[in-house]
Amino acid sequence: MKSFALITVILTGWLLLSAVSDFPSWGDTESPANDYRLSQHYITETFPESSVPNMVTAVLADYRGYDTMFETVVIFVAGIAIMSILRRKPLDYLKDTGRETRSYKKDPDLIIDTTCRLMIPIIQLFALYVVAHGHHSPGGGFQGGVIFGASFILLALSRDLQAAQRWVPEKRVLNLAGIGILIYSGFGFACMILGSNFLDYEILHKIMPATPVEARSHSMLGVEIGVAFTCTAIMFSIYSNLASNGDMKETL
Amino acid sequence: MIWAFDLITLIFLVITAIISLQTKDLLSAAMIFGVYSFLMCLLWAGMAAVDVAFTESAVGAGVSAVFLIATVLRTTRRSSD
Amino acid sequence: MELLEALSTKFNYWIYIIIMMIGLYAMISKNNLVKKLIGMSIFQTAIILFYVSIGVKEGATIPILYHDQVHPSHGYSHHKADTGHIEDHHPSHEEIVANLLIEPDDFGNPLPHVLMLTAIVVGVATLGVGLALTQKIYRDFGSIEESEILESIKSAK
Amino acid sequence: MIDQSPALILLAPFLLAILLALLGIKREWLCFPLVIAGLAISVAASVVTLLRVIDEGTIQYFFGGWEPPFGINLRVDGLNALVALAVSTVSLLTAIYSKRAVPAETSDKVSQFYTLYLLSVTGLLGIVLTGDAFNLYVLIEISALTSYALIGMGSRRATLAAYKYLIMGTIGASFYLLGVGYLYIKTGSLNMYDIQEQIVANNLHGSPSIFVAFVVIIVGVWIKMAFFPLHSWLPNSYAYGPSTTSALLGPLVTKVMIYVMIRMILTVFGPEFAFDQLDWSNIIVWMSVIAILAASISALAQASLQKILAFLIIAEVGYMVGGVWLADKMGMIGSIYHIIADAFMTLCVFLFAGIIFTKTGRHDISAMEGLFTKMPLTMVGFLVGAFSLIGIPPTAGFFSKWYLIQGGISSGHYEYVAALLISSLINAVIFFRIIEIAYFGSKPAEGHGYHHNEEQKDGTMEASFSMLFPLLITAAVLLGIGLYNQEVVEIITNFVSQFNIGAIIL
Repeated sequence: MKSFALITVILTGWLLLSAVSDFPSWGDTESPANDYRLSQHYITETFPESSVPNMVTAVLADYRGYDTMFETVVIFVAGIAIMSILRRKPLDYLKDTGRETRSYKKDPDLIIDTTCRLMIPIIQLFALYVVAHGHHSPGGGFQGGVIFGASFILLALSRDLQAAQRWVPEKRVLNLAGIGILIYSGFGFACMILGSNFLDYEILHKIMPATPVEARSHSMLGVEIGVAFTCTAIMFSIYSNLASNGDMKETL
Repeated sequence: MIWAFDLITLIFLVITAIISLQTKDLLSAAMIFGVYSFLMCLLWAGMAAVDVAFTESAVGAGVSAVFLIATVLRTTRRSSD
Repeated sequence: MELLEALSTKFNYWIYIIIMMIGLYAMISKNNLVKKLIGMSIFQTAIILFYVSIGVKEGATIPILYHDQVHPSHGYSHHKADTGHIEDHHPSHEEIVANLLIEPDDFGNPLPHVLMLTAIVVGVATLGVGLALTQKIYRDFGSIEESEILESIKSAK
Repeated sequence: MIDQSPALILLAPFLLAILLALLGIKREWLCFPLVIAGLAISVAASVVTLLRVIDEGTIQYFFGGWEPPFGINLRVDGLNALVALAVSTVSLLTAIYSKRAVPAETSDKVSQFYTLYLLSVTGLLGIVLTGDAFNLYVLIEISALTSYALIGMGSRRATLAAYKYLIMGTIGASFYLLGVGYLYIKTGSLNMYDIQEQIVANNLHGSPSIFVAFVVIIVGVWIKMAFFPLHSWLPNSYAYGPSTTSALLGPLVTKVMIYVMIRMILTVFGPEFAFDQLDWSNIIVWMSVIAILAASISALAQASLQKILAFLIIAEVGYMVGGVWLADKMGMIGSIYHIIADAFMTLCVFLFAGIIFTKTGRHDISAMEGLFTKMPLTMVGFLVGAFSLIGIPPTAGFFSKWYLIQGGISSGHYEYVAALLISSLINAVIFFRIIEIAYFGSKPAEGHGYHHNEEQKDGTMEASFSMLFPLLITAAVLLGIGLYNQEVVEIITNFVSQFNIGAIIL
């Protein structure tokens, strides 16, 4: 196996390297990728067309919004996939409404507990800032969602899984993730119902108090919030499934 | 971007990649993989790809490493290669 | 020094491909299931690195417009304040656009960044599913070494 | 609303998947109607789109209202429209079959199973319809991630198979991504048609980057479609996963990947580059000959029905890869026709295998003793599928092989023709062995015991309507596209004749 792998890797590497001399030199502003009208358009026309200064956010949520919708779906699929592969107990917890009576609480360490108490609200505030300010600075729904999810992971690490699940109960996770995608595709379907193409936000100025250009910018914010919902929920769900080996009882 | 900084980071990247794949203890492999992701994130920040670097620092160095550690602690730390 | 300069324009690609191949080798040859997944992540991040470097421009900044470019109102209001008129003039979008001057070479190419955000997400999703499968395999077979699992399947027959 | 038809093909299952995830957990009875509704809208939209394509020619749909290359578009021509219709129909039929099978096999996870099922179909339809090279990668990953989970929900062995599939599938998809990167660095574009225009305009056909991009993309797609030396992930994945999973993925994943290969060759790189400039036809046709023979012989050696079918899929992949690389118009038409025919014939036999498994709980061939008397209607459906795989007229399988053989003869690749005939012979041996057991095999003795709850008063144990109905519809479709092969081939010919295939040889 090892020698076979080595031969494959050397062949592939040689093949890939054979084209390097053909590449434009590193950082060349005249290279096809940087000089082509596609990249030029994204740099110069983004602000006039959508009034968003961060080009990455604009391209992500508007020009290639269809891609980003499926990026969110990838996250969602991963969450459901991991739940369906690993989850042990039948999902009857969704049917009974009684509170969880089991307790697996470990003794909280004073230093860790206090630090996390201080840190978690700040992390969450920062996550919200990242989501809301994604138009003007690096960030956006995905990054903010991951950071928000990470704050719950930190809670679960510092206390135990139950403590975190009081904030994000398992039954709410899937709903939250689904609602996130529904928000995203809702913007798309709203455009369709108003008579335009899927995700063509411009038409939404009919139902928004905004000019067509502003409608694009506002819809992007809405879409990013949807992405953030899904990411928060799924990141925590993946962690809780992996850390408890699928039974949601004990954490690490 | 300063090429010397670039080169040093890249060399460290190769080293961390090899160490993380060669070490027998999976927990340290996961930790070194976090270091690898963080170096990657530095490199991207240097290439003016701030959004990508931001994502990688949250996802690669943060969440991915936590997932790996969770799995290692739930299975076994021992690895034959 | 010039030789070094010439070399520095291409050496990046060489190292990217070396990292890719390290990851690919681990994916094919490693026996441990977690190690394979680490190799997979290394392979994918190396591809992402390759893409991001396509969009690099020498001397360009991050692909976000400068604050002064999109909020020229600050400049105006200072002038007005000097002359005694306190006027809260926010220029409309059309006015800003009319005065906007963007030199494409000043900003990095945003497209590879967008693509790679998606690729990072796909990478973490695949890693998560792979780890979940690994845990399930460990639960079923009691091992995460491929050779031991195959042996236990053979002996079960 | 007519304008929106291409987008609705994949947005309908997508929206209903999300609704199902939200509503279906507490209300399990809601899952099945939602799945059927989503896929039925998808089939209707595909029919409308196909009719529009026949009427108006190529249709474009711009997401976000941005014209390519700035935005992402769907670009539907004769090839897409046909494959999309086949994909949505196959998934609808499998969904009907799954009504009984899914609650039985994945009892506590029905809503998750169906959510993943619909998203998998969304991914496959997206691959077929999209006109953007990077978007294709994202959708490949969606359909792949859902497949890993759908397979991993099966037995103990299925988890390991899913892991292996994950590693191989990720290598394949990453290769594809790398290839797109090599294209992007030279052309600066991501839209498939725009890449082609840029390659031609800048005269990049001789560039090593384009060559590497071509090799890497094709190898990546070969891994995903289980072309012979790279097939190791497929047999176990389809044999050990839940039966609905194999009935969905078995017919669709490999065919959609062959579609991607054809799309890459014809649209992105151009047949002049792929066939004339590279001139690899001989090597790849020989590789496909080896693939066909090796896979057929492996199928002969298997005892479990699911494994036989899995190896037959690999052999069929060899047919189509070979047919494409014949570099001949007839071969290309045969390959495209075979994508559609093969989707339905594989579905037919996988549905049969699923029915046998739910009825007897066994996978091996001996489970089929005396089935002709016990399940006559099921066997009729199976016979049509088996005849089609063997290539007996008037089923679709005969006509697709007919075109492939014509292509092989006119391009002078007689080894390919011989491989096709030998493989048909092996298929005949395999299926007549099954038919023999089912027809002449000993009458089920009373002591067997695994079925007596099922047996009805008149001694038959016919499958339930929800399982039998899709099987018989599939059989009817096979006969239909066989009898109306002229009409189907006309659409394909209109598509293929845009391209300059096989000009050098003539």
